[in-house]
Amino acid sequence: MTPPNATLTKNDFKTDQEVRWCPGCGDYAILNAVQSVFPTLGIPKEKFVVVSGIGCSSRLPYYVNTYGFHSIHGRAPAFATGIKCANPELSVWIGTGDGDALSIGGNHLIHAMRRNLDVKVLMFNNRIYGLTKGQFSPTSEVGKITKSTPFGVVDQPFNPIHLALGAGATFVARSVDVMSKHLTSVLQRAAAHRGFAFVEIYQNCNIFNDGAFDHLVEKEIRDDHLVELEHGKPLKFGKAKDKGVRLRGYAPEIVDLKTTPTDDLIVWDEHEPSSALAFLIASMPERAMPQPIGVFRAVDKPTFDGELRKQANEVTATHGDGDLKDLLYSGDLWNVE
Amino acid sequence: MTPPNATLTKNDFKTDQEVRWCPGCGDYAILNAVQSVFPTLGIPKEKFVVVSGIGCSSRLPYYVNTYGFHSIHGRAPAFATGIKCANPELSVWIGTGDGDALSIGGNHLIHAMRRNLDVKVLMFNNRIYGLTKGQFSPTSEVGKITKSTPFGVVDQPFNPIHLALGAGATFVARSVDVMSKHLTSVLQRAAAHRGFAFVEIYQNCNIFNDGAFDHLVEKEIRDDHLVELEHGKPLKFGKAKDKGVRLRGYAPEIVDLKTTPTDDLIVWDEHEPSSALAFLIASMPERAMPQPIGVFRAVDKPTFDGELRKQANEVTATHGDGDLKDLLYSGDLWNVE
Amino acid sequence: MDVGNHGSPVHHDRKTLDQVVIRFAGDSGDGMQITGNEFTKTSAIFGNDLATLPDFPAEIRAPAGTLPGVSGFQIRFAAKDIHTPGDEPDVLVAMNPAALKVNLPDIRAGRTIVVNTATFVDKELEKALYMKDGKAFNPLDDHSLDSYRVIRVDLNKLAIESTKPFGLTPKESLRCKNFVALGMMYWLYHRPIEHTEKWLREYFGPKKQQLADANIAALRAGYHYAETTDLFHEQFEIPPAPMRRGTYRNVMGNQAVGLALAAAAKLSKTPVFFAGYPITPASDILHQISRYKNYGLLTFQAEDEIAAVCAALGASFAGSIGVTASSGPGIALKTEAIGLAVMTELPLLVIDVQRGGPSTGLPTKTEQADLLQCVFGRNSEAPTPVVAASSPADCFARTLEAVRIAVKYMTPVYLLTDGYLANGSEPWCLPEIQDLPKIDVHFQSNPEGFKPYARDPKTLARVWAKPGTPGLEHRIGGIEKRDGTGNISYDPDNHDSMVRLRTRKIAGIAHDCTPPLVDGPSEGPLVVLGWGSTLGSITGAVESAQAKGLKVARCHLQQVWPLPATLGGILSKYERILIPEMNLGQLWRLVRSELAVDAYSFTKVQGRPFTTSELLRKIEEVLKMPAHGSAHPLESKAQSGLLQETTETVGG
Amino acid sequence: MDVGNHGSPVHHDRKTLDQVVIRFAGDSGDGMQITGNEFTKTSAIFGNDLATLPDFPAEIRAPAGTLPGVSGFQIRFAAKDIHTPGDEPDVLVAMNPAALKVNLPDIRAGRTIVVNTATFVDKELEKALYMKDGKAFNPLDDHSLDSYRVIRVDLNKLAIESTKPFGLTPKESLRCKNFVALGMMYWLYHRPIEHTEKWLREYFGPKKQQLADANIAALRAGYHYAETTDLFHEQFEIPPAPMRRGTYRNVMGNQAVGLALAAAAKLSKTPVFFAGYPITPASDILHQISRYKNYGLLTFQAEDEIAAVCAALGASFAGSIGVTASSGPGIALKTEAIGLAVMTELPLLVIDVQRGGPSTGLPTKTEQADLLQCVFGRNSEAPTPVVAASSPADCFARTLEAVRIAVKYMTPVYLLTDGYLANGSEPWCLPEIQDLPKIDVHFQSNPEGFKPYARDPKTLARVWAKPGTPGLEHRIGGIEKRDGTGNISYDPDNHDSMVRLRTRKIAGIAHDCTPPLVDGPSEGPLVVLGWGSTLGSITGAVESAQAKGLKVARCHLQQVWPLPATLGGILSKYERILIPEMNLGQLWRLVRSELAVDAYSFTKVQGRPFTTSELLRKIEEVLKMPAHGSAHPLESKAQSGLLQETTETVGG
Ligand SMILES: Cc1ncc(C[n+]2csc(CCOP(=O)(O)OP(=O)(O)O)c2C)c(N)n1
Ligand SMILES: Cc1ncc(C[n+]2csc(CCOP(=O)(O)OP(=O)(O)O)c2C)c(N)n1
Ligand code: SF4
Ligand code: SF4
Ligand SMILES: [Mg+2]
Ligand SMILES: [Mg+2]
Repeated sequence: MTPPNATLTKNDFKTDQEVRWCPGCGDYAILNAVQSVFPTLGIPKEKFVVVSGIGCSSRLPYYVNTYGFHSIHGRAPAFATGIKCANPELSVWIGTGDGDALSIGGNHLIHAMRRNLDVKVLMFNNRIYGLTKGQFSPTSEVGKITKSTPFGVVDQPFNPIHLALGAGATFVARSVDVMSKHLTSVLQRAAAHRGFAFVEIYQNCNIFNDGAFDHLVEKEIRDDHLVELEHGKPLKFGKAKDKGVRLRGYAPEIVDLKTTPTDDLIVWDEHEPSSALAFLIASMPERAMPQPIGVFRAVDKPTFDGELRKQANEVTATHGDGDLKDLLYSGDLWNVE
Repeated sequence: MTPPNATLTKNDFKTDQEVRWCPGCGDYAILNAVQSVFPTLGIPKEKFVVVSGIGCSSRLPYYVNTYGFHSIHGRAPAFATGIKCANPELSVWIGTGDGDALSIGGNHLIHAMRRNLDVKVLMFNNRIYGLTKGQFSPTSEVGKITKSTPFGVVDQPFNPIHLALGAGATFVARSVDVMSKHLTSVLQRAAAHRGFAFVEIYQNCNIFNDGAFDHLVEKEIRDDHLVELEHGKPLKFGKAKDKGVRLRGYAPEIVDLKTTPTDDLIVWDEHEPSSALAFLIASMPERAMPQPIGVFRAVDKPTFDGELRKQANEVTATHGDGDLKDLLYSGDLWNVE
Repeated sequence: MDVGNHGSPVHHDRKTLDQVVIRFAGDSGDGMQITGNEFTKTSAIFGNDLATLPDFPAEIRAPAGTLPGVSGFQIRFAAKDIHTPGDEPDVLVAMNPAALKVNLPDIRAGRTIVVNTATFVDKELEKALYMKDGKAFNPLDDHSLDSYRVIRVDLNKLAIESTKPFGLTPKESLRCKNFVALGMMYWLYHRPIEHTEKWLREYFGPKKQQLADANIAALRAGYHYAETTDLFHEQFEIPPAPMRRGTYRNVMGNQAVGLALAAAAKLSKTPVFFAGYPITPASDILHQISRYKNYGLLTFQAEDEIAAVCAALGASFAGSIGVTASSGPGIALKTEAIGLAVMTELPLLVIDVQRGGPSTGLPTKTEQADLLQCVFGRNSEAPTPVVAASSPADCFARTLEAVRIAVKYMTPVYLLTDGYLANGSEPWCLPEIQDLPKIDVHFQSNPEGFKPYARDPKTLARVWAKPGTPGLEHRIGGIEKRDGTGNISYDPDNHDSMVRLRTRKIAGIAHDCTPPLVDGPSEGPLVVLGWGSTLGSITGAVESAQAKGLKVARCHLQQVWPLPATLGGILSKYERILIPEMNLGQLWRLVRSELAVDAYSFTKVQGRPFTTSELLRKIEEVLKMPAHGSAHPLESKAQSGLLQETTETVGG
Repeated sequence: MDVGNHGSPVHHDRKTLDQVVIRFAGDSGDGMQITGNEFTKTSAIFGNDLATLPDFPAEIRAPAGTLPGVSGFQIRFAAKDIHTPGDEPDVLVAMNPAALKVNLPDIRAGRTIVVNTATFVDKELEKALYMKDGKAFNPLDDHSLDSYRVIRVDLNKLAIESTKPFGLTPKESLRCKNFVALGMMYWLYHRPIEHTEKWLREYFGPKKQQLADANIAALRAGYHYAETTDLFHEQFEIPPAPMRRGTYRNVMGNQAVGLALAAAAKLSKTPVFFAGYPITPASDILHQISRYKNYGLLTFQAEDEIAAVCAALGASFAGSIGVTASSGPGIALKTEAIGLAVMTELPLLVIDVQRGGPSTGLPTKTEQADLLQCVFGRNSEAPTPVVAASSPADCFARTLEAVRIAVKYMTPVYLLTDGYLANGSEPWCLPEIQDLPKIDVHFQSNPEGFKPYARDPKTLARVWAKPGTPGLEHRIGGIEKRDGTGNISYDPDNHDSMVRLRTRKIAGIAHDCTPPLVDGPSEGPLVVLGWGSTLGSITGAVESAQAKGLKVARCHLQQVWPLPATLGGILSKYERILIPEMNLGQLWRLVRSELAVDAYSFTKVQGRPFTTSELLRKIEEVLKMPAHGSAHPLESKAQSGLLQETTETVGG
């Protein structure tokens, strides 16, 4: 790799293209976080590639001044696979939406996860199809009235964290568009992970699903409705960190630390090899229990692109750099004079 | 529904088509189980539909004498969605393989799971592409030498149970081709479940991946390498049921009941709302720990097809059976005399 | 229909015109589509013939005030039969500088431009790139518009003042400015305003009555302002058009498709199962029919286009009429499954609302470039009929016809519409329910001698036997089948004969389809052959040519593939054939290969329809060309502002 | 090359022949492909010209002994230049009753049939449906084969006895019976056996030496049995063919493609990234090249065809040569992404190994019915060149040519082969490495004035700038772009001009591609125009016709789309054009629409190649037809055993 370019700033990652999201859209904050994080990673500007599918969220590449590929709907992980395998030196980022990633693109996503392809996925989850003007997505709630469900959604939604854990993703995290410090730090963590990093970002679509996360992320109530996962720390939440989460049997329960001081709160271990506990706390129902944000899981595994290269290098080391003549002139040969 | 036809027998479900699997293939046993279970379900023969994609396993419909649709590769769950929604009275079964279901068909599968479509999926997992003559599949182990991986597979495989749980499947089970009693009972359980039922079946492909499961299912060692999940019972295994599985912290561990009698073995509860424990025991590593078979999960949730119909019925009840003239002659009308 | 209740202090002449074209243009947030729609409905009810052309910005929401954010709506209304939304607006309403800049090239000298002066301020001018030497300039001040009649109105002020009584926020007040503009246009063309008033009341409902009242006040303010000030000097009247007796409504193409799907369920007494995945410009079909749950019509928003077509085909297998809809990129994804529909010989309707391509292309623009994808875009020999709609209202009849073919011939059928038809609208003389076509569906029920691939000797269609029927249990799939039994067959001769049989079955539809619309002299020097949404432009141009005394006929396909059996005979009567298409000559290719006739191709791929005048010019030009001549699509294109194809070359 | 070391107790005449066709047929488990391959290699090394045609059962493994389980391998070897595997076998080796039944219709009276008598027992006869009145009968006993020379051998017994010394299980012993048969054929046609002996030793390796020894013993047993018993009465010799000087190997089409991909990486000094998803008959390309990891070639088995093409295109963006391969149904899934490749103007090679369709169709059979899918099967105007291989060895050159076009024109390119080419083989005169074509790849590196859509003025190709290069950061995607900058553009005129520019770029390849192979008189009454794998049959038929004194020429396309610029001129010199295709007239359609010429279509869709004789008959027939005449594909088909197209009708 080229040596880190110490002089990069946020401005270096801005393009001359006008940003075309609706005023007030959560996407701006995410773009801002990306542009803040990229210059801090010690990676030269030209070694980034931002890949996307189609959707409002998938416009991301146009606004980040590096290499970008705005591909077709749902296929960003497949393009990223080709890009990363062809040139493992690149730092490959995917910008995608809940529709792009989980609806049409679900298969590529889970396969990239299981393979542990070394790419970072930022999934802008606004629980709606923004670009096509307001149909429900695979993360929309049952009963929701949308353009395509005048009488309410009947599909059960995905839990994206569950899906990622079920597919074997090695890094799984969640953050929120409006919590820029948290978001920035999660993106930094994702960048540092060697392997597939999946970051679900709660994102407000103020046009077609305004306030979808207000019940969780509004400034005043946030502390009571989100619980931050911090490695090695007990799960505490509330403004005064006076509530905690522990296990009762196999089920998580909330303890009021003021009335019931306890030392058996779940202590977060993002390196736990099994994803079961992460799975469990990701099932805590919205509104009834706090929603975890932060890093659910960060474990080390060989990466797909790494292993692919390694194998090729090993074969080359064993058999030598292939000679074309040897290859063509192999098998049973005969001469005609 | 037509009243159950008491006189149906296994023979009624045999077709006149010659069964074209390799001699010794595990598929025969699965077919046999299907033909044994169908007549016992109290469903008239003509109300079954067997749907499949492409693969050796996907030949299933041709051999079951009822309605059958051998569709295209990976899409069986999508076809089944149309069939079941169009006629909810049908009992819809999918025969599929690890390639058909998890590779090209992964997305349709996980979406049918999250929606809780009321169909039964039998996934013949032989950890190989049989029909196309021996390439690795998404369940093949790392390092495996196959037609397309002369130097060994570098992809991490899926854990199909994890994937199903992550996608929210309401019924998740596993059985083995050669354990016909177990297989039959699991199929019966799947049939009884209202909603999506996913059954992974370990299946031997004696041509391209012979003995893939021998280390688990060979008669002599089976008791030590498989642990049967039975609702309400503790997790015990071994010929003499003298070994058990309990939790140590968040990790499962094996106890030798002869030396360490204990009453804290995991007692299986397939109705547990969270899938976390099921997820945990499905992570027990092969060879090191026993592999669970039986029903991992069976919980009640509204079905997709049911809710779709219900909504249509409610709309009809509220607005009355639509009148075509009213519909066409709506909006701003004017007359030209 | 009189607006006399609003008083008339200044006297104006009221001239009678036989047609007018207005274009409303503004920022996406300015409500231009609503404004246009209201004008349309009012004019329709007033009795004019009309045609509309909405023009959205691309899918992405561009920043307010910028050029890509401009949204437009053009309406042509007339006292006579018309076919297109018109080539050039008589009036442009420009809500902001960007709207002026984008639309000015289409406005001829002498025409009227209404501008909202409140928006011609530096900030907005900059966004519209009215910049010189790094500074904003105002086109209203530099005489550049001197050749137009520019009407300057401060719409913002009128909106704010007129809505004062209703306690709106300033932002809410400003949002009413489009109704001020609409009111002015109502006065100018002497239209009643009460339809829009009624609609506003319904739209906002009792809960938001003050918003309705405010908008109504704005509308009236515009009307009165035009009337009391001497803004326009004159007023116009466009009398009702002589139209066929009947009950009318205004209809957009997507809407007509949706209505037809409900009708298909009723007429065939067979449930319709619609499975789709949202995509511009097809999504509205899903939106609309998802309300029709009490019409025997179920909708399923699938996880992707492949799942959608497969679910639809699964539903057809189960005895419903499976329908799916998408646009080009989504149709591309469906082709493998459509091949299975060909092999399993099940009915399936595939609606392709074409848009600009290739790839994501120009998603909100129109094009007719998916024809060859529909005819040939499947692996191997997988013949499939293609029906194409030619006007928004025609989408209704074509959809029913496509369903009829699908169930009669047990085959997938493509219905081609496009972005222009989908969102464009026209008055639709509503059919009597009893006059609607029959759609006969027959399900096999007798198990005796049942064979799943037994055929009707005339249509060659196989039987339809639905799961649940005792005694008809059978298995189908994508492997080649023995005719009759439907069993798998690898027999070479059987394969050859089945490939031909499927092809002959579809070829037979050439004798059982909607004949081409033929019009004008039945022989002569020139026929203009078209298909799809070019009907309006072609008709307009041909009529103009005829009015000039030119002997020109028009032949328009409603069934595009197979080509109607009569087409060869029709075309052979003319010395020249001109085929205008919004693609690079796709019908031209089919006609050449099937009928071995020469033809002049004329192509335009600009994401917008032909203008009548460019077609007329071409007609005159071709009349001077050799008889039985031919022009390749690449050689002959519609002229545009940009005459040269520019190519940026490397280096230099 | 002498086999004299095996002694020769009975004296036989040794007749010299100039060609022989043998077909080995047996159950899928009988090793017919190996047997055929060994005979092929030996004959190749011996110096004959040859052509082979394997015939697998469909993908599913049919039960042993049944008709669908029959596997065949036909080889034609000759002392002269030949082009096809032959119409009718001179010798049929039938390992079981099913093999006899399936293949008998292809054997002419008087020819030789070798049967393994051990398998003509009731159980096997039943499985082969040799049944009368519910009982098995033996065709060897009922004089039904009297018109053939039937050689009865108990191959089982010979196998068991000859392999006794090696301690095999009875099952293992029996598995050697194909080598007994092979030995007999080696004797009959006077071939050396040592190549096969050597191969067996290598194949089984030192660990399984006793299996090698046993098979060698069986091979020798067959040889000696034929020699010592008076089984065949005579022996034949087929002298080496006069062939071009050089080093030869035998090559199958898929193999040649794989070798060419390694060569492409070397010749272009650019890594090749191959992404595929298994599908018959394309999978072997993936299998083979996954061994070439030390040739700058990476392989990725994707989760499906869409992922495969997208990964390949992603790799092209990143500076590799992206390649994907599939067959019809898989290609159908890739079309949306190929449209993106057109829009982003990146190189991409898409290999379509065609098979019988539509849908799953006849997966192991050959067909050339994806041509129009490749030319037109994408949404909107998405022009893409199509290169087609005409013989197994030609797959090498065509693959390199397709890569050359892809990188030179920055475009996706289709390479069409088919099941017949993929698995068929022929001797390949190996090229000198230095004679291989250059593949120039140029990556942009200078940031000065860099524009991602700047073009080469001649080819119109845009520049290729790969991620990682400082200063060339840029963004591409599927939305219409402004030429030069590559920025998103919704401008109507830009769109029109870009659609035409992309089309002109591809049209330009007509002047820079492999010209058609033209052969025979350069003008006259008839030219036979073909493309793809029909080359062998057409050449054979045309040569036969010429030998009969008929004035017939042959013109074969290697570049199919755009049609080579010279084609129109070539065809204009002939009074009649005959286009034989293994589809329903797809090239016929292209030629008619592009060149406006009339042509006689001749079609066969039986999953197998044309025979020389049926083509010859057609040539004679067309020579009697009107000059400049035309026959529609549905009107003219190859005859087959089944003359009537049967249609099962409902009821009755
Ligand atoms: C093949 C294809 N199908 C459908 C579409 C239409 N489409 C574009 S984006 C989108 C959904 C976007 O939703 P999401 O990914 O959640 O992004 P958001 O706009 O909400 O950020 C759809 C359906 C398309 N462009 N291509
Ligand atoms: C679109 C498409 N792609 C690829 C194939 C080829 N194909 C058929 S079955 C199969 C994989 C089968 O594997 P699996 O589902 O595990 O079934 P098995 O044969 O092992 O039972 C593949 C790749 C196809 N028929 N269609
Ligand atoms: S539609 Fe929603 S997600 Fe898209 S840009 Fe607007 S606010 Fe953002
Ligand atoms: S290939 Fe394997 S899975 Fe397929 S039929 Fe044979 S043994 Fe069974
Ligand atoms: Mg979204
Ligand atoms: Mg498998």
